[in-house]
Amino acid sequence: MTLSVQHLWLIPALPLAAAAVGAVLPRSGRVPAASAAIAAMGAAFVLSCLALNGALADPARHAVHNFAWFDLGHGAVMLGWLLDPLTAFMCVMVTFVGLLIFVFSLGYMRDDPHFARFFCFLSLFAAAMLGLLVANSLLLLFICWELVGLASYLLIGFWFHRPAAAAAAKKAFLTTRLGDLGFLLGLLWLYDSAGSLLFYDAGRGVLESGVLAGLTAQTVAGGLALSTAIGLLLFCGAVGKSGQFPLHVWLPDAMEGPTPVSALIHAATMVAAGVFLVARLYPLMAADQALAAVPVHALTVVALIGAVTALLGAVIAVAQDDIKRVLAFSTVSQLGYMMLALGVGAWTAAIFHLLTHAFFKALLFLGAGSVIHAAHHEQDIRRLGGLRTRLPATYRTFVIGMMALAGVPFLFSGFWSKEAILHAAHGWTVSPLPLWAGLAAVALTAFYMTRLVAETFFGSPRSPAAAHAEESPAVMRIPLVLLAGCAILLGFLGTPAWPWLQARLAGAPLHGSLEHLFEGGGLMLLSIALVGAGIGLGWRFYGRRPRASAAAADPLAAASPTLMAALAARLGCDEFYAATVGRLHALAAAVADGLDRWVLGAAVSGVGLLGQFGGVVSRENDEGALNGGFDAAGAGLRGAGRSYARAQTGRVHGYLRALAVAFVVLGLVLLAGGVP
Amino acid sequence: MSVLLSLLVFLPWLGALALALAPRLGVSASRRLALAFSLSTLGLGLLACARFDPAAGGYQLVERHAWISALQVSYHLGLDGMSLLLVLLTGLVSPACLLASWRIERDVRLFGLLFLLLQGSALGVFLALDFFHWFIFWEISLVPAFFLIKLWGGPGAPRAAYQFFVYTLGGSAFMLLGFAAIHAATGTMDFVALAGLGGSGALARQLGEPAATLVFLGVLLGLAVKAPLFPFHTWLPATYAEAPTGASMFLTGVMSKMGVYGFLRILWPLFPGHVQAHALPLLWLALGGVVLGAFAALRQTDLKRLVAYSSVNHVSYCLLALFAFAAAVPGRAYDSAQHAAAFGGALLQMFNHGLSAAALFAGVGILEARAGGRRGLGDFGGVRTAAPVFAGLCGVAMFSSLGLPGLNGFVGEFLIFRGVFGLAPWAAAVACLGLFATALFLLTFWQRVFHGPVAGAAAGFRDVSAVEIATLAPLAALMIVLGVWPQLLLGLINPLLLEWFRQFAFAS
Amino acid sequence: MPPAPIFATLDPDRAFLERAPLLVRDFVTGLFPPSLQWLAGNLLAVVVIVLFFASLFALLTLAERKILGRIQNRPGPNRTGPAGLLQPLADAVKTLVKEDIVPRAADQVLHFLAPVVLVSLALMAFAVLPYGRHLVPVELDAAVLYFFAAGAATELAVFMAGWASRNKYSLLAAMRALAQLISYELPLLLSVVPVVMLAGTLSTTGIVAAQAGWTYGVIPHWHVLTPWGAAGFLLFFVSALAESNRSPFDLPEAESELIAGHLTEYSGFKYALFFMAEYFGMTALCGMGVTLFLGGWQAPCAFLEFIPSYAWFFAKLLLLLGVFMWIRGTLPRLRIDQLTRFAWKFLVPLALINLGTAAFWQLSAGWSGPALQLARWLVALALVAGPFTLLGRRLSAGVAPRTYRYAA
Amino acid sequence: MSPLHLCLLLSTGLFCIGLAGALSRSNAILVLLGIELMLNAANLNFIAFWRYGPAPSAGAGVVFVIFTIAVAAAEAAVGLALVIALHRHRRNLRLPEATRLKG
Amino acid sequence: MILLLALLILVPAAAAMLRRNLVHSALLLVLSWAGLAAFYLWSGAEFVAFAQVLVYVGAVSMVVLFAVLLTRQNPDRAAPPDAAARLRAGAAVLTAAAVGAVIGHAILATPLPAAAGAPPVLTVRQLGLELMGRHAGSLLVIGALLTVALLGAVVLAAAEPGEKPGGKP
Repeated sequence: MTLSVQHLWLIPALPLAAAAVGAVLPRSGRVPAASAAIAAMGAAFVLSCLALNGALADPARHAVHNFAWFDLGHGAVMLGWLLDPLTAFMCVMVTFVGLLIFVFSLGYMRDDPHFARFFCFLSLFAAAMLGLLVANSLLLLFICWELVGLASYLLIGFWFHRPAAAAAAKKAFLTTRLGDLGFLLGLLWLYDSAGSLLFYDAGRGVLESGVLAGLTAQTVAGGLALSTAIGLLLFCGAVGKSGQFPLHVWLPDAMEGPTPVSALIHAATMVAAGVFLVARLYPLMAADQALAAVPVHALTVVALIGAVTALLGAVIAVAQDDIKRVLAFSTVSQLGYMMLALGVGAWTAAIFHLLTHAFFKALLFLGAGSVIHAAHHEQDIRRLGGLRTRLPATYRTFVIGMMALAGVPFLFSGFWSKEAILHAAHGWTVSPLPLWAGLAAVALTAFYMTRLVAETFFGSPRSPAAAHAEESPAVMRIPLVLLAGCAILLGFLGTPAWPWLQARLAGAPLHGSLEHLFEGGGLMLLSIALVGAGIGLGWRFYGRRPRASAAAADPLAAASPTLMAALAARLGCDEFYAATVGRLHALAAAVADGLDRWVLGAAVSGVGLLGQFGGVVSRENDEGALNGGFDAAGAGLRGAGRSYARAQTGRVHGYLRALAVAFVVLGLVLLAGGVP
Repeated sequence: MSVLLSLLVFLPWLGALALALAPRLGVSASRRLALAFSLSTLGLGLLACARFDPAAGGYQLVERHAWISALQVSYHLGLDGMSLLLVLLTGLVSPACLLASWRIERDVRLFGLLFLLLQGSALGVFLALDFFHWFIFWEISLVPAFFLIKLWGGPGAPRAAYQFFVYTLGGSAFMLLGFAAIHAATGTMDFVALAGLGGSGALARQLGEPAATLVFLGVLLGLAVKAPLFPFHTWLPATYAEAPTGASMFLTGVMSKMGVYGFLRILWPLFPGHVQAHALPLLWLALGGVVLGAFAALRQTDLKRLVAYSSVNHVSYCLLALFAFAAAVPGRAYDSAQHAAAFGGALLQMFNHGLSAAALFAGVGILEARAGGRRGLGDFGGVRTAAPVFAGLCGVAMFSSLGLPGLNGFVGEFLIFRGVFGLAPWAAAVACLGLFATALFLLTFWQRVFHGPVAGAAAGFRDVSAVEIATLAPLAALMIVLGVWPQLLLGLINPLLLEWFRQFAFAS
Repeated sequence: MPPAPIFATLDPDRAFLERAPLLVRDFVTGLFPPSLQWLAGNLLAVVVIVLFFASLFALLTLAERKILGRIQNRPGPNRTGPAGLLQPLADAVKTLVKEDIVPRAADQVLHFLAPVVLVSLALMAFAVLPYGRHLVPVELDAAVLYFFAAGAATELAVFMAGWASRNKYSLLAAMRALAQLISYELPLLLSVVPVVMLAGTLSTTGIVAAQAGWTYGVIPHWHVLTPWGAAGFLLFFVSALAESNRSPFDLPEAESELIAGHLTEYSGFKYALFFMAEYFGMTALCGMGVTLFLGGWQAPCAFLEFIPSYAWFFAKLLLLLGVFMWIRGTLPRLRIDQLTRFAWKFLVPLALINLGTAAFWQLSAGWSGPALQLARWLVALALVAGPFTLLGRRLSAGVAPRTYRYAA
Repeated sequence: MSPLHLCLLLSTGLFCIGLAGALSRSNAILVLLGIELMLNAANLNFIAFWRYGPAPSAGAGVVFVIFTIAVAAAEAAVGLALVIALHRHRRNLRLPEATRLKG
Repeated sequence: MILLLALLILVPAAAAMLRRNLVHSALLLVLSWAGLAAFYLWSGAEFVAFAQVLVYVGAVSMVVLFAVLLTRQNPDRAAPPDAAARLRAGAAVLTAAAVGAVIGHAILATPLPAAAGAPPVLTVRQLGLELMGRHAGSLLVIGALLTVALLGAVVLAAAEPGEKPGGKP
């Protein structure tokens, strides 16, 4: 039984419907909202499995269903669905992990008054994420990309009454949006150059050779191939979304959201969307590989960014005290791994790691959630401790997750996926940096995860909250167990001996044999040694002599306070951004506002003043030059009038007499003058 | 010959007359009467929509009667896709404005009267096809707007109203002069006839240089002030901020469209050559509006001013598309998908901005009313806790304004960017800055007002009343519908775009 | 002064009687040297007029008493002479021999001058009346004006009489009399103006000439037989009644009002002079009325022309005087407020309206054909009759019983 | 000494009498009457010139006199009304004491 | 004849100006006006003469007399002429004499047509035509003036509301 591509839209539509249901339900509609969300997710999981089933029938095929969104009278804007193994695997992962996290949330969010809204948002996220996965159009992908951003924003800010949560939500949205601007520009450029945004469209899609050839043939400024430029711009989006350096700053802050959210969005799925994007666009990104004369290949940048991020995240994670932040930086680091893998050309390894990481990181986050839930929302590992006995189930699953993440050999999925990446990095000829960064990150990951486990679960409780912690309910434990199982088992889908997953993803035939199991054994040994060293060091510093009280100094900090302080401050990235980008924006705002207020406003006022001045000049002219004469005459007249007024006695006789006398005088003058 | 368009224009005026003739009408009855007449535009607009044949192109439902034969002025009304779009927008926004003004208690009858006058004159502007009465409508619209601002506005309203009035009137004066020159040269003021002349270049020839350029600049100035085009927007923040909510909504939702409409209906068809020749500086100005408008908004602490600047920013997108169209690299065919996207996006953006800005102003108005006149960014906090439904409706408007995909704002902006990128890539790149700043200030607004602990005026904040839901919900619903199904509007304007390309073919 | 025509060119065809007065005049003036003939002619006229009207006055007093007596169902004077015919003579003797009492405080000169001025001015009015064909003592171009100027001057005499008597009742009565005279002079003059307007002349002979001719030989063209003329005549007649202090407008000298008014302090011959002046004025006004409205000396029918023109004049004059007396015997006296109200609120507006009617009459003079003539008549009639009835109704509504302040 | 001279002298005499009266008498009525006399003197002049002047038949002199008489009548009416008003306010008619416009 | 008329005019006028009794003055003036009318008549201006009588003798004199009586003061209270009055009288006579001298000198010094021609003939008809023709406008103005004067006089003389009518205390 399979799901045809025409009906692929059902996968995102089901959670969307659940979200709509949740949106219109009143606050009291907890049960219907949650059941709708879980039912939709379960149905979507089933459909995803069916789709996977269909996709695996012919892994090399990109089944598409395209349709016009709207028509401009001049060509329509097309959208479409795409079904290939990448989509299908991702869908299965998202729906499965999502389903488990939904179930976990039932317990975790039980006491929250906005329970219904939570499931509404989660469903919305799931819908957007699944839409992103099934999109056969970069535009649709972008739309869903933004919608997952919205969902992320809403969920990070779920406890919006907490200023930190509100700020973190805003930061997340804006930071990712910064990357999205690059995405948008790249999208526009691609649209403009290719005339379409469909990935696969019977030869006209942007990921198909015909169009790619055209894109690589053009060069833009700096000698870059057009495809490189577009690819890098699109990669900006991935950088933002996947928390890659330098836009990784939002991800740790995003931990302000509820822990299931962190697990689903900021560990398992959404942050992996960047990786998925690059994987999806891999033909485009890799199109310039054949070109020798270009200054830089797109994938090189991807690999370097990934390497830097992997290392950076691991380093910073060492000094974090918040259980979720440690995991968040670990996520950053692991996403860097994936990018690194993509960059070095092992996109199947990247997806392999993406899938395994999704499970074990979700496990870890849910475990952390369980801890937090049990410890009355105490997240500081310095104030936890001794939970091993109080939370046995959580402890066991958490340790499995930790081992998978740390890459404990052979049994845990993280080992295999990580090994695949390191193997690919080793084979990369452009630069050794990814390999070294990867290896360093391996050791650091093992170290900080050991630290985390030791601080949280060993020793004795260092706060009342930790002392009174109780094991979470079954609804939370079962997902943990299931995820733990997956965290172990999933690794065997992609061992070098039987790289079924990679083959299915690449659509290539499966060449499995046990000889391949220890291919590049030296590197594997080195990596195993590094893991062991990391765990050992971690145990030495934190496990052997557990911290006595919350206030006790960190052993590493005691050894190197400056370094640890810098790391704890995340190497000052936020401060740096605040001082540069933030300041720049404030400056731009001030300039714009000032321009408006003082320059343009002044210009307008100036025109007004000019008018007034003209009026004044005209008036002064009137008063001074014209009226002056009149005024003087008027003053004279007034004076004359005043003196004349003295003659105005009001006596009629006087007037009459004056008249007569004047007449006589006039007559005499006339007579004397001889006027006839 | 149908009288539908005349009815459209004059029914609101009839309503105003009815209100004027009923001095004893009570407050509630006045409101209802005004709303009923205001809704007539929506009803008639939908009727016109039904009678409108999108495929036919050209002006439809034309009414033409000889009027002043000495000046060869005729009463000429007509409807094309753009007019229809704006008529529908007016029909949607106007009742919302009246609903948002429901809480006004003082001189309700006069308010309704003035508002209906304003609405009618705006409709007249959108439907008139002869400059003579087009300009009459254009100028008349100032008068009720002036009084609405002055009488019901905030403490700075008189000054703002005067500034608004004088500024726009000053701009229009140049336009009037320009049209006087055009009339002197051609003997007609009919848009259709003039567009024919303009399209063939005969208009510029008949005017001669430099008269043609001067006329072009005069008309441009008149439209630029109204739209507003950066840097002629300085009247706008103060005016929008001081105006009563309903008036702000109408000003930004409909009246700012009058300017853009003028660009498309007058400036482009009449002076294609000049628009092209001056496209680059104009493009820069539009960019200035996009970027500086957004950044200036970032700096505002008065919510209304903030929304006002966002309006500058958004209207500038429309202008950006128009000028990018003109500034396109020569030699490119004038009917490419990019051109279609730019124009289609501009038209869509007009509509979308009308909805979202009106809704934002309505939201701010509700905030202001609840807070007893305070509307500072710092006067609120945690409103979402107190009023989740209100927050949700405002959130839709905000994210629409922000250009979130799935809401209507995105479609217009995407098309504009699509077109602009194809025609002037660097402009699109610069405009992205504005896009980011828009997100920045809107989210800041959202965070400061709606998130965080309940603080300031949010304490005791009532959630939306039924009237307020009636104001906001239709707008929000439309935002979602149009975000998912833009074809609803694009279907009306597509033939128009093709027709314009034919008209502007001369310019290439 | 322009010399009067001495040798009137007489139509030899005329009957002797018609020519007789002129022949007599020519005979008498012929006795004088030519250089003095104009003087003699004028003197003759003066003498004749004075004598004639003095005797007419005597007769009138008698006639009035007789008529009033008859009206009041009593015989009237019937002792002196046959049927009382010598009564006027007896009265004259009585007044002449009666003591002339002059109040000591009176202004002697003015007290004396008042009756003299009055009588002389009253007599002067007779100078311009056309008594018959060619029988006009002084042919003046502005005769009508002269007549009314002389009439207006009589007011002065009334004032003099009242003031010179140094009697407060006299003075008050004089003032009231003056108010009455001035009030009624306005409608009097205004009622004359249409005649002047239509005749196109101020000359009395001209006005009479304008009324010459007959329609079908029996209907004279007198002004009184036109709508405006009838109205004008009515106004003129009523005003004339008031002007001559005749009942019902005889307040100034009524015993029941303010003693005997301005005549209180007069007795004897001076009183007789006042009495005479009153009759002269009455007669002169009647003569003017005849002249203006009743065709003057024109015969009413063409076939009656054989009767001399002066006979017609005097017949009409006597008829009018008879009506005066009849009215005196019939109508009660008006109150002073009714009097003035009647003048200002009824007569003056009507006179003005009548002026308009006359103007219409003059403008429609060119209308020809019976239909148009009929229309002209109807319009003019409506113009006159409408306001007459309306104003009359209003006036009679306004004359409500007076509320007395002191009487019960 | 032509008749015109005589007439004019007569007019002068009348005028001077009027003037002297108007100037000397304190009673407002008499002042008015003096002025009337002066007006009459002017009228006399008009008639004299009309009668003996160079263009006697024009009739302008007479018309003028008629107008003057009308004006004089109006003046008398208004003037005497003023006198009555004055008397009502001041209880006397002595002009030298009536120096104020306000009652 | 003219001297006779001059006598008739001037003597009453002078007497009127000299009399202390206002009524006498008024009546004397009436006489003077009548003399003037006679002069007009003698000059051939019939219409003017009668108008003069009608207006002055008939109307103005009446108004004057009414005014005199309405404003009558107790004759006993009339103060005897004081020094100021005498001074004023002297100045008045002097002024009038000066004016008369100037005018008289001017008249006598002016050569005027000596011969008196036949009196001009001006019938009332001609006068009317003249008035309604060339001077119709002036006639209208005069009419308006008279109307206004009438109203003005009524307004001025009318007792103010609340005031006791008449001037008597």
